[in-house]
This record gives sequence, C-alpha cells and structure tokens, in this order.
Amino acid sequence: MTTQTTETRDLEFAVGQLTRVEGEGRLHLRVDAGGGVEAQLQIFEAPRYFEQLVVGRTPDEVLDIVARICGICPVAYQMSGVHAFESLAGVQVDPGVRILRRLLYCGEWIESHALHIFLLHAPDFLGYASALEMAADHRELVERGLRLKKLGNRLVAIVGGRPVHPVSVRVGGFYHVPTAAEFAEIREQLRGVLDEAIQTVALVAGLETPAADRDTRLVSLKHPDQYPMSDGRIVSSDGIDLAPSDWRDAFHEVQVPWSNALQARAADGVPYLLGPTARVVLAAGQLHPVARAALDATGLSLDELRRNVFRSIVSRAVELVHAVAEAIDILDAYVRPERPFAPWQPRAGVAAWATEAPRGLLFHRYELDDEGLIRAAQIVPPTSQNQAAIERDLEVFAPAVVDLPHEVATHRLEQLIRSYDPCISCATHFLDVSIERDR
Amino acid sequence: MIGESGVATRLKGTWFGEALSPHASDRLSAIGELRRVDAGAVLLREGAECDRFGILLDGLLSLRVAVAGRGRATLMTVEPGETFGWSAVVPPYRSTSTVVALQPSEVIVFDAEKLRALLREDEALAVTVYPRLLQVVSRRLVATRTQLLDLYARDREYEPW
Amino acid sequence: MTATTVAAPRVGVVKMASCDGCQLTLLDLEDELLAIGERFELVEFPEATSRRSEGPYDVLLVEGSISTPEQAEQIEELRQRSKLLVTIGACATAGGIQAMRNWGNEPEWRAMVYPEPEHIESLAQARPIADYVKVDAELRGCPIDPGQLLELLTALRLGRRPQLPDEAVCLECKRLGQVCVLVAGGAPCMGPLTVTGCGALCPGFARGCYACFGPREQANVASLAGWFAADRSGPDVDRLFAGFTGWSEPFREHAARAVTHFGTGNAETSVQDERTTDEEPGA
Amino acid sequence: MVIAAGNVFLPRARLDALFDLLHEGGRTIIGPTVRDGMLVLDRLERVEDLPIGWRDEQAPGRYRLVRGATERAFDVVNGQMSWKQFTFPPKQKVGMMRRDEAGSVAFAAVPPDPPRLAFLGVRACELAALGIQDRVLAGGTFVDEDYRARRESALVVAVQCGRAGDACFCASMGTGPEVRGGHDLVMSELDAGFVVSAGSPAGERLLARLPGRVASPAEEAEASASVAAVRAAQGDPVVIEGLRDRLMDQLDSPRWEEVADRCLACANCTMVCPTCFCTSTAITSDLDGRVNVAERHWDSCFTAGFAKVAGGNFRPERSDRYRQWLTHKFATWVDQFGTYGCVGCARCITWCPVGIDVREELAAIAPPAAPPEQLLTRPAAATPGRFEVVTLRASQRETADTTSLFLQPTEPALLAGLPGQFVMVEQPGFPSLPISVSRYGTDELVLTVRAAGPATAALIAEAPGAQIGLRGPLGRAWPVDRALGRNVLIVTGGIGLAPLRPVLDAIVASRDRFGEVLLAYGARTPSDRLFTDELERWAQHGIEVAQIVDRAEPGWEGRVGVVTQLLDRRDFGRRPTVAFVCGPERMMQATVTTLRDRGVAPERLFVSMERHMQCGIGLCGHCQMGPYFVCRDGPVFSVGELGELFGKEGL
Repeated sequence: MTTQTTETRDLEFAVGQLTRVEGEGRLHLRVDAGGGVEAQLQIFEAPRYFEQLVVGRTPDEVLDIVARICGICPVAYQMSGVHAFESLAGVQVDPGVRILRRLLYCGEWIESHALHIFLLHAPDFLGYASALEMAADHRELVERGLRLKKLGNRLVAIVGGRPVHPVSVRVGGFYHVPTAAEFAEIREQLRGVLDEAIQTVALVAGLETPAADRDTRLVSLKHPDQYPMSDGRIVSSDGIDLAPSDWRDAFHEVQVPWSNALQARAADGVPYLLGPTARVVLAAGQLHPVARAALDATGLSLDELRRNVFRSIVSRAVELVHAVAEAIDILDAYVRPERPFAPWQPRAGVAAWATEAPRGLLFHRYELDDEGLIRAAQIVPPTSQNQAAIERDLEVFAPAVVDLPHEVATHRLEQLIRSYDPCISCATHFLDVSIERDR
Repeated sequence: MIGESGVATRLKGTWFGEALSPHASDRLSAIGELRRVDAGAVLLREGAECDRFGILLDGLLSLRVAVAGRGRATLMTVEPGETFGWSAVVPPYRSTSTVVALQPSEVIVFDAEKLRALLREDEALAVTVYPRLLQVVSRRLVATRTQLLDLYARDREYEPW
Repeated sequence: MTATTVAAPRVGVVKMASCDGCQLTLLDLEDELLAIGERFELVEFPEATSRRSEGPYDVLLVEGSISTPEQAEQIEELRQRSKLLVTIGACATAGGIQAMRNWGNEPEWRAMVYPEPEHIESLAQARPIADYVKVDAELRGCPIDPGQLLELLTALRLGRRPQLPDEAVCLECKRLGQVCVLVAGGAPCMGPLTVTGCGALCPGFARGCYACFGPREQANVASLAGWFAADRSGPDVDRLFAGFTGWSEPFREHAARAVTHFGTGNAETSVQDERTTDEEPGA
Repeated sequence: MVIAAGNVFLPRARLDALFDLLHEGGRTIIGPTVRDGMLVLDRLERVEDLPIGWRDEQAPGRYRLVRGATERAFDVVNGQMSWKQFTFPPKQKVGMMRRDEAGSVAFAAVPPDPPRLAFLGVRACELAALGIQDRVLAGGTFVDEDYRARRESALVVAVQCGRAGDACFCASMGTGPEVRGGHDLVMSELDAGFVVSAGSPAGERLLARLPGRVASPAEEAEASASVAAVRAAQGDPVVIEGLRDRLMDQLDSPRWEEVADRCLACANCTMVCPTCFCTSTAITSDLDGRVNVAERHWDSCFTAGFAKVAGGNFRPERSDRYRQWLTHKFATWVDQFGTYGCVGCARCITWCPVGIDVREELAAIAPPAAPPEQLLTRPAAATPGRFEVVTLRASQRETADTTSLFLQPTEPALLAGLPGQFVMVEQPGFPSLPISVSRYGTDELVLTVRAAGPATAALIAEAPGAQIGLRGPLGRAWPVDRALGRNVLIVTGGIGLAPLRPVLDAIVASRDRFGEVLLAYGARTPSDRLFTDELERWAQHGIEVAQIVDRAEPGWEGRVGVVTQLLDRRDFGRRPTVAFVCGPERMMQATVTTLRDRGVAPERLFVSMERHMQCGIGLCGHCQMGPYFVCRDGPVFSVGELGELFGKEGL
C-alpha cells in the first residue's frame, strides 16, 4: 500500500494491522523528499477505560480488574498493584510469600518470553508467517517453545490458579499457598528444560540478525541482590535513580494525535527503552550465574544488545534462562508459608509502585479515600513508554529499507516493532485517529 | 330423497343426535334432509353464505381454505359422525372454509334459515343444540392448537454440530 | 461418518475490545496446538500469524466486546463471512469488564482519561457480540477454559455437540471434594449462580467465586443476594455482581447499583491534569 | 444398642495399635482430618491426623470448626463430603471406545480396580447410607461392578456418635444414632479410651489382635448412655408416619413455588447427600475421534441438562426440580427401593448455601408400592461402557430426516428382544442413544432413527460396513400377549410408529389370534409418514389403517387434522380393547383422554414414555419419573400404573 502524494512528493508507507503482537496497532510512515522519516505507531485498540473502571473499588477488587488489562502479563498488573497497596498500608508481607511472588513472576516471564521468542518473533528471523508454518520445517524448535511456555503457564497456574488472569493474589499475600507436594512434578520438569533454555540463547544469538545501530537510554528496576522483578529502584543508563513509587518524578504521559495510546516520556523528552534488554544490561550483575554464562557464551557484548534492537530476542532468551534457573532455586528451598496472607487495614493516601512486566517497567498509582476505596488511578504500561522509542527506532531504521520491495520492507519494519514485544491491548487508554485525519 | 323417518333414525345414530330428547329429535328431523353426494361435490364455499348445517354419516369431507400462492389447502378432514357448517348458526353466517367431499358421502343437511328460525322459537331445543355446537367449535379449536404445536416436527432448529 | 473425511475447517480468530487472553488460550493448548494446526486451517489469527484472510470462514472465534462504531460494522461483515460464529470469553459473551461503563458515564470517563476526548470514538456502551449478530455458540469465562476450547474444537471436528454443561460451579466444586467457602468459610461465593467451566477454581484457592463465567440458567439472584445481605451492606452485595459478567441480564440490576455507587472518581485530582497533549512528534 | 460381651477397651494412648492393624497389607486409612482449617475425609497416616479436640457447629447454611472442650478424636460429627466419594467416586472412567483408520470400532469397559481402604469413623447414618447405595447400585438385576468391588474391598470401622450434630435427624429416619450393622468394627469414644466391638468375621479377627482388655460393665454402660443421650438430644424432628402419601398428595402444593423462591438449584444438597446416586457420562475424544473415554460423574436432578431431551426439559423450573428431589428422597425412593433415600445426616441442611431446611419442608410416610414387572429378556452387554459391536449392513431413507439402519449382530441376545424394547447405541465420541428396535429379523435388527441432534445425525450418516456398539435389548416391552383375542388399537404419531412396528409384525404373523385391529397414524405431513409401503401391506392383512396429517401437501386426498379425530367418534366400550400408544407426550395425553372417554380401561391402555436416558439400566438416575426409572421399569407403562404421574408437568 505504497502511495505517492503528488503535492509534497512525500512517500506514505503504511503497514496494515500489525500481526503477531498482542492487541491492535498499525504503522504509518511518512518519508519526505529529503529522505527524512516520520514514524507513527497507531494503536486502534478500542478504549477500555481501566483507570475509571477501578474507581470506587477495593484494592483486592482492583487486583482482579487490572489483570484483565493484558491476557499475556496479568501477573505483572497484579504485582504492580499489590505492591502499591501494600506500601501504602504498610503491610509486612511474609518472606515466604515474597518468594512465592517471585516464583509467580518467573512463571509469567517464562510463559511470555517463550511465547514471544518461539511463536511470535522467531518466524521473522527464519522467514515464516507463523510458528505453525514454521513447524513444518522446524518442528523441534516450535515444540521446544511450547514445552517451555507450558511450564511457565503451569507454574503460574500452581501458584495463581490459572495462566490467564490468575486468582490467588491478594493484598498481603495469596488466598491460598501451594504445598511443596504440588510443586514436586514441575520442579523436575523445570530441571529437565533448563538445558533447552540455555541452548535457546545460543540459538537465537546465531540467527541471521539485521544490522542496526543506535544509542538508546535504558530504564529498569535495579536491586542490589536480586534480578529486577518487583523490588528495587527505578534507574536509567544515564543516571535516573528513583524509588519505585516515584516514577512521576522523572516521567509523564502525553497525548499524541496520530496514536490512540497515551505515550510516556521522560521529563527531558528523550525516548527510553524498557524490557529485557534494559534489564539485562542494567542488572547484568544480578543475573543468575547460569543465565550470565549463557549470555557470555554467545560472545555478544552488553553494548551490542543495547545498540541493536533486533538483539532483544537474545536478551529475552537470557531472561528465560534466568527465570527457569531462579524458579528451580526457589522450588529447591521451598517451604510452604505459615500463613497465606498478612492482615492489613485500608488507609487513605497515594499507593504507587512499579514492577517489571515481561516487556518492561509497569507503573501503577492509586489514590485511596478514607474507606480505602479507589478515588483515582493511573496505569502506565510498558508499551506506552516504549512507543516513543519504537517510533524513534523506526525513523532511524526505515531509510535503509523503505526503498526495498514493499513486502520486504514491511517485514523488516514489523520485525523491528516485534523486537519490543509490544503489548497493545495493555495500553489502558486509547485515541482513535483515522488515516484521513492523519494525512 | 329418503323419507323423514329415515332422517330421525340416522340422526340418532350420530354423536350429535344420540342423546337428543324425542322432542328435539323430531323437530330437527323435520327440517333435515338425507343426501348422497359424489366425491368432489362442494357442500359449502368459504366466504359465501353458510346456508346449511350438516352431519356426515358416511364418507369423508375436507375443510379447505384458499391461500394465495398455495392453492387450496386442506386444514382438516371430517370423519363420519362429525358435523360441518356451524357458521350456519353463528353470525355473520358465512362459511369459514370450503367443504368438499373426498369420497362418495352421505350427509344430513339442515337449511340454515329454517334451523335458525327453529332455534329462535323453541328455547328447549336451543338449550339442547347450542352446547353441541359449542362442542364442535371447541374440538376444532383444540385440534387446531395441537396442529399448531407441530408435535411431530424436528425438535430444534438446525445446530451446526 | 468418520472424522477423517472432514476437510480442514477454515478458522478465523479475531478480537474486538479485550485483553487477548481468550485467544491466547488457544496458544496455551501447548500439547495440542500443532495437531490443531494440522487439522484446522487457521486462516486469520493476527495475534499468531502474519498470513491474513478476509474469509469466508467455516468457524470464526470472536473475542472481545463491541465498543466502537467501527467494531459494530466490522462484526456485521464478519458474520456474513462466517458459517459459524463462536464468541469466546466474558467480553464477547457478556460485555466483559468494559461493560461496567454502560450506565451512561462513558462521556465523563472519556473526558477524564483523555486530555482531548473529542478524538475518541467510542460507543456509549460496550456490549456482547450477540447484541449485534447471531451467535452460534459461546464459550464463557474470563478467560475461557482451555479444556472447553479443546472440547469445542473436537466437537466441531467430530460433528458432535460440545459438552458444555449449564450447571452451577458448586457441582464441580463438590466433585473435587473442596469444602464450601461460603458455608464453612463465610466467603461471598457466587458459585451457586455461576455456570461451571473453570473447574471451581476460586473455591479451590480458598476464595469465593467471582462469577467470571457468568450466570447459569435458573440463577436465583434474589435468593443468594438476600442471604448475603444478612451480614453485609447493600452496596457490598451489589459490588459482588459488578464484575466481569455484571452486564449479564440476571446480574445487571445489582451491578448497576454498584457502579452508580462507585461514582465517577478522578474528579478532584484528575490524572488528566498530569497529562498533556503533544501535537508534535518527538517533542 | 446393646454391646455384646467380649468388647475390648482400647486405651486412648493405644489408638496407634488400631492404625497399625488397619495399615496392614498396604491398606490406606481414610478418615476425618483438618486441612487448611476445613474438615475433610482423607488419608490418615497417624493418630494425630484425626481432628483431635475439634468439634463442629452446624446450622442451616453454616458450618464452622471450633475447638472443643475435650481432647476427643471423634467429636466432629460429620463434614461436608460423605464416604460416597470413596465407594462411588465423583468421577470415574467407565469405558474406552476406539475407532481405527479402517473404521472398525472397539469398546472396553474399565474393569474395577478398587484401592484397599479402611474407613475410620463411619457414623450410623453413614452406614445406613452405604446400605442404601448397596441396594440401589448393587442390589438389583443390574449391578455397578465398580461400586461393588470398592465396597467389598473396604474395611469399615464405625464410631458411635458421642455428640448430636446440630441439625441431625437420624433418629427420625430410623438410621441411628446407634450403629446397628454394616460395620467390621465399631468404637464408642470415652474420655479414657474406646470400647470396641466387632460386627463381622473380619472385625472379630482384628478385635482379637487389638491390645487392651475386656471392657468393664461401667465402660459399656457409659458407652450406651452416651449414644442414648444423642438420641434424646435429637428428638424427633421429622414425623415419618404417612410421609410418603402425604408428600405424593401434595404434588400441586403452592409450597413448591415458595421453596423455589429460595432454592438456588445449585445441587449442593445432592452432591453432599450420601445416598444420591445420579450420574452423567461425558466423553472426551482426541481431535480425530479415534480414542474416546467415557467418564461418569456425579450429576443432579437440579441441573438443566439432567431431564433434558431433544424437545426440551421435563423439569424446567426450580420448583419442578425441588419437588423431584424431595419426593424422590422421601416418597418414590420407598417405592423403588423399599427405604427412604434419606438417612438424616443433615448435610443438605447445613451445606445449602441459603439454608433451606428439609425438616421444615417435610411430611410423613407410607408402605412401599410393589415395583413394576421386570423385563423378560436377558440383554447383551448390560454393563455401562461395554458394548457389542454390530455391523451396519444397509441403511434405508424413510423420510427426509429419518433412516432405518439394518444391523447384523453376532450376539443372539440382541435378536431375542421384544416389541417396544430399545437398545443403547454407542458411536465412539458421541453420547449413548436409546433407540427403539423397529424390527427383529432372523439375523438382523432394524433401528429407525430420526435426526434430532448431532449424535443421531451422525448415526444415520453411517455407511454400510460401519460398526457401532449396542447394549440391549432393554426396558419393558409392549404386552402383546395381553391383546390376544381382543381388539387392538395402535395409536401413534411420527417416529412413534417405529417402536410399534414389531407389534404389527407380531399381529400379522398370527392375525387370527387378535380381534379387530386399528392402526391410527398421525404425521406432520404426508411425506413425513414412515413405512408407507408397509401401511398398505398391513391393510391387506385385515388391519384398518387410518392415517391423518397435520398439514396436507399437494396431491394429498387423505385425512387432515390430529390423530384423536380418528378416535373421537368411535366406541371402544363394546369389546375389550387393548391400546398401544406411542408419540410425543402431548399427543399421548390427548389420545389417552379420548380413549378413556371412549371406554378403554386404563389397565389396558399402554403408553411408551420418553425421558432422558443415559445408562439404560436404571443406575444413572436421569430418567426417573416418580417411582419409576423409565429405562428399566418402562418405557412401556399402562396408564393405570402411571396414575397421576401421566401428564403431570415438570416430573
């Protein structure tokens, strides 16, 4: 759908509905006569009003509601929410429960990363329209992805009840905590796939990867002892350092007319990158040794991961190893917590926290009234934060491909967008901009 | 034509006539006529004046209505012992269906005007006859409802599995 | 009729307003996914494949509720191109969580979330698919149950009716030997009103069912709500119904009261104040 | 209860010895234990697993475990689930059905493989409940083999109640509180220990090896007094005198509607009931339908699907379902099994989410009615999950939606059926279908099937050579012998002619042994009539064939209207007439009304009832209608037998 507009001689380049991403989005590029590219990632997911839907609700209700923002990473939404509420109420969560939450997060990372690596992104590198088509030639690869993904889902199901929209998370802990016996089988299964996860790192590092080079600012949580999931401080590659509740001190949201999603920006307007690459680079020291070794074995430097956006699949695979290895460690030492949840009292005030969804930092902020009910909410998903970086990268990368045959160019641009593992329906607020208006 | 005594005897042999008092039986028989009709004979026409009330003694009658595009549809058939032409005594005295003999049939017919006059002047007779007429109409109504239920039809609309 | 003679049905998987979790459930059938791919032609499934098809479809699985005028048009067209349309999940079958905006507060909400609400095109109500087009079958749940999805696909392939029982969650809960969280724990459990399919998940996790599969036939809302009201306030009873299937007819009355009670929020310290508009890219 | 001399006193500290004895031979002990704050019946490893020091507080719709004043092990009277979960598991595989690439099919029942269990802490009411299930599931012509095997392999250690549960009424139901039998051992708990006695040879052997001494008279007296106190505490909340009749007389009580306003139809009462036995079978298939597993699970008369047939639901309303449940428990169960279906354990009261109290909904009892005649033929493959494989020789289209299947069985029992009996038809991957036999040939069986749903559609689409599974013939037949020497009236509509064709075959075969025979046949349209060529043949054999259609079609010069029109003006009172009626229930009702008006005695007026059938042998409960299981006791009934049940809505 390449069209020439005669007056300006600009080249308009449109990619229809993005596929193999979660949610509904479109890409629109405008190339001017001088070769400059303006990129617009348009999100046309229908408005879902989550920030309003939680108003008047109790914190525990909110945890069930915000899970519904995203079917792939519901745990992340529950985790940002639950930590926000607990920090406001001053709940002392039992150590065993905290560990179980990390285990839950490991499950979601395994599930989400395996899905993205094997089912959504690998077909780009190997030249297939889908994993199902890829399976005709690379059945073992797809089966491996499904095996890993299944274990991630299973882990979330044992801790949370089910893989999509788990039911066990509540303020103070869980409704129910599993016995060690319930983990016996998956513990062995995870041991059984650790090698496969490690091999995946080498495999994706060896994929034919487009060249791309640009500098980018990275943002993630960072914790001195743990690989970032729910705890730590918000840091950037250029010196930002904030408590997880203080995201708004350095970032804000803006509305852009060509996209239906609110975008988040740093105070200085410089786009920033969230997600596996940001975490691997910023928290390399906290990676599980097994994961670090797998990364080192590829010979890829942290800087290579940071500068080439197409290498995100490697970061994701490294985190896959980390999540499997950490889950095994947790299960080896698992003792069922004495009590599933700590009691707490609602309190008025602001509850805010950020945790690391599979695709990056996820910030929640709630204002609670005297009864402990939600009065206002702000939910900033990773994709809305990454959107500016995606558009920036498209503008950098597009000039090299727009003159290629349209299908090839489309494929390359989609591959780039998929490198961010965008999670579009998790954008909680959207605008609708028509193509006409955009012209 | 068969004699009047024949009418009284045959009338007694029907559901309509079996329990009539001698008085009622005599008065009705006096205006009744026995007729034989061939298959295809039209006894009443839908929409036209219903000029007779009748009782089928033998054979089979069809009650038909005309439906645009579908020709004449048989709504119901009449068995021996049953009646036809109840519109003869119910205003506006027009037939609600066309009555056709499907087989060579034997009927008793009562002239509509004579029957109405008789029922007007003879209350005792009217008290005996009207409940029987109501029964005829009620049976037709119940049967029609049952037909509407479409009992033998497929039980549910097509499901894809 | 043997199953092997059936040609691979052309299947589409599309979404309206939703979280993608129900279509993800198809990908979560890890053990069967490749076999499904061999037996069904997944001709349209943007979440999983770049290959696209505008139909016709033998079976179209639709996730999500109708929330925009564009979707309302789209679903009519999709219906015409589909032999069989199956709605999957609470959004598609009951309006889902989006439908909690259906009591006339949508314009206000729009204004509160977006600095320039006039750019938003959105219907006043988010509604289930069946409000717009004929639906041949539905899978309930938020999200749907993978086992029920597999049963649907198996039934489609074998030409039998899918076994999707319309009974209370309680039956499965008791078959699993789970002790009743309502009777023995005092938890407000919606299980007696809710159709089964989840495997009585929440009671198994020591919490009350929150009705994500929606009302079952003969759901006696008045009776259970009355029982709950014995030890909690009216608004607290109402909020039990204002969940992911609150727009379902049997729950709607209570849900409406709850949502009205919630008010419009964000009024005093609007998040929107923090948000700016940005007409220029890369500002 | 009088405890026999030679009872043993087991000190509390030596309860472990009983555990050791019960564990012998790899037996697993099942008993009450507290898990996550809830009382369950589960595996017990050691004495400390018992709910020592706990007791229960029960009220309608409410159950709480609380710490008791004593350190007794058996003060929790009962919990939510009964022992039924171990003798009659909530989910149980019953059969495997395979179809290979060539289309040949194989059926295999799952053989019983009972775990070796010892039940510890079984109460009198529970023993009574096990006894009732023994009668229902293992005491009739057909037996649930898995149940029987589980019962036979389990040791039962009963315990005398030392506390009355807050809602218990076993004393009223005559099932307790004293343990009267059905146990291997029974224990009475005293503060210092247990008075133990034996109730079976196996129990005697265990008792002989228990450490301890002979119980003293004082200990025995304390044990007896304890259970007597429980009886006194209960009182007699349910008056049983005349209950059955009173309940059946109240089928039209306005109370059913009032209860239905509260009843959730959630089925909890039936799930927790220790005697409820109704089940459904679900089939899971692989994507190709090659391997299919039939799994039976507990079902309930409170679910929508339970009484559903292709045309609708016989018990659509909550009031219908509550009435079904209550009248079954306290009235028609007596007719069927000679006992109540209730043992007074109070679970349905406590575990009703809205606290409906059965004691409040009740009235009293009556003597059991005689069960109806049993079937006369011995069927093939009676056990669910087991089927005889038959081959389809040919099929013949009868009407647009109805097809006759000509099947060749190798099992002679399948050919030895009687007119009106049916077979259960199994196609791998589909639910079982009850289909009447429309003809018994010398070496073939004819089934005439109307496509009413997917399973029937699939069945009639089978090609010659296809294999299907059959069980049967089942059910009660048309009593053709009762019609010998009499006038015979066969009234039928639609597909209803199929189960009556064997009757016509029998009449034609010995035409001179019957009086006048009238076949009154109604159909929707002329082209919906079955067996049109045979209708003429029957007429040639001196059978008056009167046909009538709801809707005429072009060219139809026959009768139009309803089938009762053919009967309205006839008199059947002059000679004894036997009538066989089969068709939609409304049609049968209208016909029965007409025929009774025309002088046909209800004892000679037979109808074939349709209900949701799954097992076909009276074990799954779906087809219950008053005192009958339609599959086992019917489908053919005389109108006299059915009495008020016939035409009653919502049964």
